[in-house]
Amino acid sequence: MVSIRRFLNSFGWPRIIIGLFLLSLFIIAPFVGVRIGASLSDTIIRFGMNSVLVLAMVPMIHSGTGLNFGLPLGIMAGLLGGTLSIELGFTGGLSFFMALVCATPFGLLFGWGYGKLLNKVKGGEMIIATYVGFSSVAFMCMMWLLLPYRHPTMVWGYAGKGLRTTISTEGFYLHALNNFLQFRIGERFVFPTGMILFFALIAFLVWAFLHTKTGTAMTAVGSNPVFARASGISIDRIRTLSVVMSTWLAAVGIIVYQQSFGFIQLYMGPFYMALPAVSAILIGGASVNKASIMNVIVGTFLFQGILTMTPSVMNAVIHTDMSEVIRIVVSNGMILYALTRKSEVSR
Amino acid sequence: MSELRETRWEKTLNVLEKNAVPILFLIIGAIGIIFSGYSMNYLGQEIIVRIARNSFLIISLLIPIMAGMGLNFGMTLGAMAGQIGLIFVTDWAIAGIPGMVLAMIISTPISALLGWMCGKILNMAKGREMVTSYIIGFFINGVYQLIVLYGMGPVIPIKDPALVLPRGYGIRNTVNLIRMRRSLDNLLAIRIFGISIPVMTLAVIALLCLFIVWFKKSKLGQDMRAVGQDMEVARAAGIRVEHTRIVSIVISTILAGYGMIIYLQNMGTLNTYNSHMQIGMFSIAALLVGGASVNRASIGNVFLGVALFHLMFIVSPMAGKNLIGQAQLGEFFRVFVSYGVITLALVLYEIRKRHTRSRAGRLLAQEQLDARRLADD
Amino acid sequence: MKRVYCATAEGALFASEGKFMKTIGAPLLEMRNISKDFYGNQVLTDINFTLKPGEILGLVGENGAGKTTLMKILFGMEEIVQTGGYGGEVILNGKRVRYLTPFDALADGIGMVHQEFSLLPDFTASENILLNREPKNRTLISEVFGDRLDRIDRKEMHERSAKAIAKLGVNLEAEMKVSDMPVGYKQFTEIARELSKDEIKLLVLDEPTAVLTEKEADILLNAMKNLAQEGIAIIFISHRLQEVIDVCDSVMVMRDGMIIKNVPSENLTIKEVARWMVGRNVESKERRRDYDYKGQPVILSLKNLWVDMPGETVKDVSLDIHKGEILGIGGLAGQGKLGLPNGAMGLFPAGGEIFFEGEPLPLNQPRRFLNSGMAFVSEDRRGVGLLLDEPLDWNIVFTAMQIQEKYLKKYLKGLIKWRNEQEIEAVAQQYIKSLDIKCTGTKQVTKELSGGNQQKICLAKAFAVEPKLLFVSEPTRGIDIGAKSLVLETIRHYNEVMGVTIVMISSELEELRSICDRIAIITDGKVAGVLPPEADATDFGLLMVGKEPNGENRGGHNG
Amino acid sequence: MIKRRLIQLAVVVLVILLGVIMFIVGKEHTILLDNKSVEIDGTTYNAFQIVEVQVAKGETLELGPRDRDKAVVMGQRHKLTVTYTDRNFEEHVIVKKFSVPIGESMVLISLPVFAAGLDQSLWLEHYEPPTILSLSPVEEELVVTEELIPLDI
Repeated sequence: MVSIRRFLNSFGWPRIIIGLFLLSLFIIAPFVGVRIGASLSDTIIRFGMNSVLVLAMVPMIHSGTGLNFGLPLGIMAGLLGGTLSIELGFTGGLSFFMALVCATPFGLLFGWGYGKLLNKVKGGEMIIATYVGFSSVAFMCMMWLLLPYRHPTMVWGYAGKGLRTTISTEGFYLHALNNFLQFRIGERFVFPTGMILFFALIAFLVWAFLHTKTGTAMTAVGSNPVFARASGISIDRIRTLSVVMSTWLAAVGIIVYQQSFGFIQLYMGPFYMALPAVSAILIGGASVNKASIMNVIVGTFLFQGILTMTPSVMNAVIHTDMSEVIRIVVSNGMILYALTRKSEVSR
Repeated sequence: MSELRETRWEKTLNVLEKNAVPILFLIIGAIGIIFSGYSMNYLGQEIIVRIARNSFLIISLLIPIMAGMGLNFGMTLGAMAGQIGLIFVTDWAIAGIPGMVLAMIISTPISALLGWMCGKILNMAKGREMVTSYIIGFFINGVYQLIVLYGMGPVIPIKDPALVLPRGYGIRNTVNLIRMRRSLDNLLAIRIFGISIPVMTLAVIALLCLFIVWFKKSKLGQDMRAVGQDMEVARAAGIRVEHTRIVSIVISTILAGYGMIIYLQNMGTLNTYNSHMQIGMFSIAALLVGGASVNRASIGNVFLGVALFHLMFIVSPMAGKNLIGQAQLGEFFRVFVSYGVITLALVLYEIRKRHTRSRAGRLLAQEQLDARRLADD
Repeated sequence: MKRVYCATAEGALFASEGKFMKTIGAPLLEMRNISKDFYGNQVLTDINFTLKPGEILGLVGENGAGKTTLMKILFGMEEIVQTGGYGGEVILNGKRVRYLTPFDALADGIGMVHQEFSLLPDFTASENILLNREPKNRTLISEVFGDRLDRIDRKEMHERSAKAIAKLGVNLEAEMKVSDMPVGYKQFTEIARELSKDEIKLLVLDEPTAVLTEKEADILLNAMKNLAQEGIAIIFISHRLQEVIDVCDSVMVMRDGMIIKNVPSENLTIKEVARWMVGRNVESKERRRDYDYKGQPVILSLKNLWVDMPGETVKDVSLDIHKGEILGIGGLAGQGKLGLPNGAMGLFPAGGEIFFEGEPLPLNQPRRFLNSGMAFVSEDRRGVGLLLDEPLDWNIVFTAMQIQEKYLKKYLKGLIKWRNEQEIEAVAQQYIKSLDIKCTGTKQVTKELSGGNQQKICLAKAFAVEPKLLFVSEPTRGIDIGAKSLVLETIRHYNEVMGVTIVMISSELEELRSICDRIAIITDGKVAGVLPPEADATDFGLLMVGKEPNGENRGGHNG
Repeated sequence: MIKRRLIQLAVVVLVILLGVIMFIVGKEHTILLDNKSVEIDGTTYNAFQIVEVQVAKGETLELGPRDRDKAVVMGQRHKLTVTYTDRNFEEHVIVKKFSVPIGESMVLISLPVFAAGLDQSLWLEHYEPPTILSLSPVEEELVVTEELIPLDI
C-alpha cells in the first residue's frame, strides 16, 4: 500500500489522470464508432513528428537551464535549413538530408548566442527564453520577406520575391522518413518505421552523450551547480553546450515534423510551438531540472494521444469539437503544475 | 557602505544602461517619423488618443511591481473579465456610459476571483512569478474560451443574434460595441489646434494616478513595498506576506479589467478571442519602453512608455512601406520590437542584479588595497 | 590601546552604578534549570540565572556553547517548539512564561538584535524602525476595505523613530535610507527598532559591536549604560571580552551547554574569562607525534590573501604550510577561518597571492587549484560537497573523473570518453569498505545517507583525486561520536601513510589539538597567532578574542 | 467591527443598486411609430394623412397613412411630440411623456390612438419582432483564437 502510494507520488497525479483519461478515450472510441486502428496509427505518426522537438528539452533541463521555452529559436534554424535545401534545388530524400546539413550551422550559431545570453541571466532563464523565442520568430518574419529566395515553389507568385506563409514539402522531403520501411497492419494501421527509427537514433545519441564525461558533468551541473564548480567544471561552458544541443535538436525536430506534416510553416507559424513540447515532456514525468529519454517517450505519446483522440471521440459523443480548448487547458495546466512544485533539487 | 570608486566611463555606462530602452526608442521613433512622413498634427492626435486608450491598462501593472512580483503577465485575466462584462451589457443592449459602468461592475467580482487564484498560484512559485503568471494567462485563456466559445448560448443565456455564432452557441469573433463607442472619450471632449482631447478619459486616468499615489502612502502600500524588498524581513516583522502578495495581484487584475473596458470603448469593437492576449503583451512592452524595470516602475514610465511605444507602432508600417515598399514589413517590425524590448528589458534587469552583487566583492578588494597602500607609506 | 583604559575607567565607574541598580527591584527574568536536547544530544543542561531590571549581563562562550539555543528558548523560536520544546521554566516578572512564537516574546517586551541585519535597504531608518508598527490614521476607505488601507502618519512616525534613536544617543538621521548607511548605523537602526517599543523591558544584543568601528562601539556601549539606567535589562553576547568586562554588571560564561561561571564583572581579567571559555585544560589522551615541519619544504604559502565570503570574510592572511604536516586552523565563527580554504580554492572571490610548491597559482579558478594537486572537503556538505540527488558512486568518482580523466573508457583516440561503470563500481566499493560507509549499495542516492556517512563520501571524493595537499573543513560537524573518531583517524592515516599534507579547519579546539602539529587561530580575518597543540588553552582563548597570550591588547576593534 | 461589516454591506448594496440603475438608464429601446387606423371597442381611430413625430430629442419623422417608422432611445421616460393638421386645417401639437416598461426592448406606439388622448395601455404595446427563419443556410464563421499580429492596439 505504502509502496503504491510512493509510486503514485513519484509518478505524479496529473500524469496518472491524463493517462487514465487517454485510456478511457481509447476504450470509448470503438463504441462511438471511432476506429482504433486509424487513431492509433495517427497517434504514432504524431508521436514521430513531435518526439524530436520534445527531445530538444532534455539537454537544457539536464544542465539546469530550465524548460526550453526558447524552442522557436531552434525551429528558425530548422526553417532556414529546410528552405535553403529547397532553394539549392535538392529533391526527394536527399533534400531531407541536406536540410539537416544546412540547418546545423544555424542551429549551432543560434544556440551558442542563446546560451551565452542565458548564462548572463541565471535565475530568470525561463521567461527570457520565452521572449527570445518570440523575438526570433518576429525577426525571421522580416527576414522571410527580405531574404533573396527565388525558388518558384516558395516565393509569392505575383511578387516573385518574399516567401509564402506555407510551403509544401511535396516533391522535396515529404515523407522522406515516414515511407522508409513503412508497413501497414489491416487497412488502417500504418507504421512510419523510418520516422520512429530516426527518433530512436537521435534519442540514442543523446542517451550516449549523457554517459560520457561531459554528459556526466552536465547532469552534475543541473543537479548541483556549486558542487560541479567545486569540482573544477566551468558551469557556463556546460550550460552553453546544453543550449547548443537543445537548439540543434529543435532544428532537426522541425524538419522531421515538416517531412511528415507536408508543409513548411513560416512567419508566425512556429510562434507557440514551445508550449506543446514543454508540456509533453512534463506530462512524461520530467520536472524543471530532471528529465530522461523515458520522459520524452511517455510524455509525447500521452500528449499526442490526447490530441488525436479527443477531437474524434468528442465529436462522436457531444458533436462539438472542444479538443482545442482541452489542449490549451491540459498543456498549460501541466506546465503550471511543474512550475509550482518545489523543484526537486534538495539543497 | 563606503562609495565604490568607478571610472567616469563605468559611471556613464551605468547611466546609459539604466535608460537604454527609452533612448533606443527615441532613436527608432525619430527615424520612423522621418521616413513615414506623417504630419506632426496627425501624430500628436494619434498619441493623445492612445495615451487615453492604453494608460489605464498599463497603470494596472504598477502595484505588483511594487510588491516585488515583477511584471504581471496575468493582467490578461483582468482583460478577460472586462470583456465578459462587455459581452453581457452588449447582449442586454445597455448603451453609453451606463453600459461601461455596468460592465465594470460585472467585471469586478470576476477579476477579483481570477486575481485571487493567480495570487495563490504565484505564492507557490516564488522566484518564478513572471513565467508562471504568463502561463496562467494561457491557462485561463483556455477556460475563457470554454465559457465564451461553448458555454455562452446553451448554458449562459445570450439572446442577441448579432453576438452568437450562426451555429447557435459561442460568441462571434468580433463584438460590435457601437452602443458605447467613444462614449467616454466624446464626453466633453475639446479641440486644441485641431487635436481633439478626450478630457473625461484623461480625467479618469488622472484619478487613477491619484489613487496610486495615495495607495503608496497607505499601510497596505507600505507593506507591499516591504514585501517587495525582502519577504523574510517583512514576515519577521509580522506582515502577512502571502496575503499581501495576493492582494496586490487582485487589485492589479481588477484595474486591468476596468482598463480593458476603457480601451475597448475607444476601439469600438471587441476581438473576442484575441484582444486580451494581445493587450497583455503590448501593455508590458509599453511600460518597459517607458524605462520601467522588473522591480521599479513609476507613473512617469507609463506615460513616457505609451508615447514612445505607440509612436513606433504608428510610424513603422508607413516607414516600412516608404523604405522597402512593404507595409507588412513594418507590421512585422513593430511586433518584433515589442517582443524584443521585453526581452531586452528582462535581460538588462538580470544583468544589473548580478552587477550590484559583484560590487560588494570589488568594494572589499578596494578596501584591502587601500589598507595595504596605507601600510606601505 | 588608549581607549581600553578609558573604557575600563567608565566600566569601573559604571560598575558601581550597576551595583546600585541591582540592589533594587525584584528579578525581571529568571531561568530555572533550563535543559534542551536535539534528538537525544544534550545542548543545554540545568541553566539557572536571574536578571534584574537595569542589569547588564555579559554572555560569553565558544560557538556551540549553547548561547544561541538559550536565547532561542527565551524567544520561543519555532525550531525549539518543533524539536520538542525544552525542560525547566522561564519566569518573567514573577509569572511563568512559555512562548510559542517570537511575537509572544516581543509582546512581553523582550527585544533581540541579531548578528545579521534584518533591515529593508530601500526604506529609511524610521520606516525600518517602525516596520509594521507604523502610526496610522483612519480614512473613509479603510472603513470599507479594512485597517490596511489606513493612511500612515509620516509626521508621527518620524517623531517616534527620532525619539527611539535619541535614546541611543547617536546622531542618526531618521529619514536616511538604510542602503546609504555605514554598517554601524545599520546596527543602531536595528537596536532603535527594539527601543521604539514602549513596552521593551529586556534587550538581547548578539555580537552588536562585531561590525562597529571603535568610535561607534563606544557610542553603543554608552547607550547601553543609559538604557540600563532607564531600567532596561540587557543581555550582551560578545566575543570582545574587554567590552564585556567594561560594560556588564555580571559576566556569565557558558561551555558545552552549561554555565561555567556567573560572576560580577568587577576586577575580572580577560585572561580568566578566556580560560573559562575555552575551558578544560586537560591534555587529550590521543598520542601526539612531534613532527618537525620546519625541516620540511613549504608546500603552500598564502600571501596577503583576502576572501569575500559572506559572514566569513578573510581580510589579510599570510601563512606558510609545510610538506607533510597537519595544520589546524581554529577561531570563532564569523572570524574568517572558513573563508580561508574557500578563497584558496576560488569558490568565493579572493585576492592576494598563493604559491603551491613554489609556483604561483591563479586565484578564483577551482580547476587550477585541483589540477595543481590540492583538494578541499567543504564544510557545506549538502550545498557544496555532494550531489544529493545522484547515487553515491557518482559523488565519489566525479571530481577525479572530471579532473584526472579516471574511470573513463576512451574510444576513437579519446574522442569519446565513456563512463566506465565497472571501475566506478569497484572504486566505490573499495571506499565503502575502507571508510565503512553504511549504505544499501553503490547506487544508493546520497541524500538518503546519514550525516556521518555523507561526510565520509566527501572525504572519499577528495581521496579519489589523490591530492598532495588536502583542506578539510569542519570534518566532524554534525556527525555522531563514532563517525567523528573514524573520520579523524582516516585523516591522520592519509597524512601518515600517504604523506598527504592536511590543513584542517575546525571550530572544535580540542579536536584540532588532538591531531594537529600546530594550530593557527584566525580572528577578525587575520592570523591572530600560531601555537603548538600542547599550548595552554587560555592562550588559545586569548587569541580567539584577539588578545596576545602575553596579555597585550591586540584585538578589540579590528586593530 | 459590526459597524464596519454594516458599512461594507451598505457599499455592496449601493454598488448593486448602481448596477440596476445603470441597467435601467442605459437600456436601449426601439420605439416603432405606427400610423394605421385601428378600431378599439367600436370607435375607429383613423390614420392621419400626414403626421410629424419626434421621440425625445431625436430627428422628426414624417409618416403617411399605414406608414411605420422607428426611433431608438436610451432609458425609460421620453417625450413624444406629435404634430398633425386635421380636416379643417388646424395644426395640433400633442406633447406627452411616456415611459417604456422595464425589460421591453421594442414597443409599438399607435399614433392615432395616442393623438386621441387615450390611456397609454391602449396606444403603447409590446412588440415581438417576427423571427425570420432564412431558408438559405448561413455560412459558419471560422473562429480565430491565435491572432498574433494585431493591426492596431
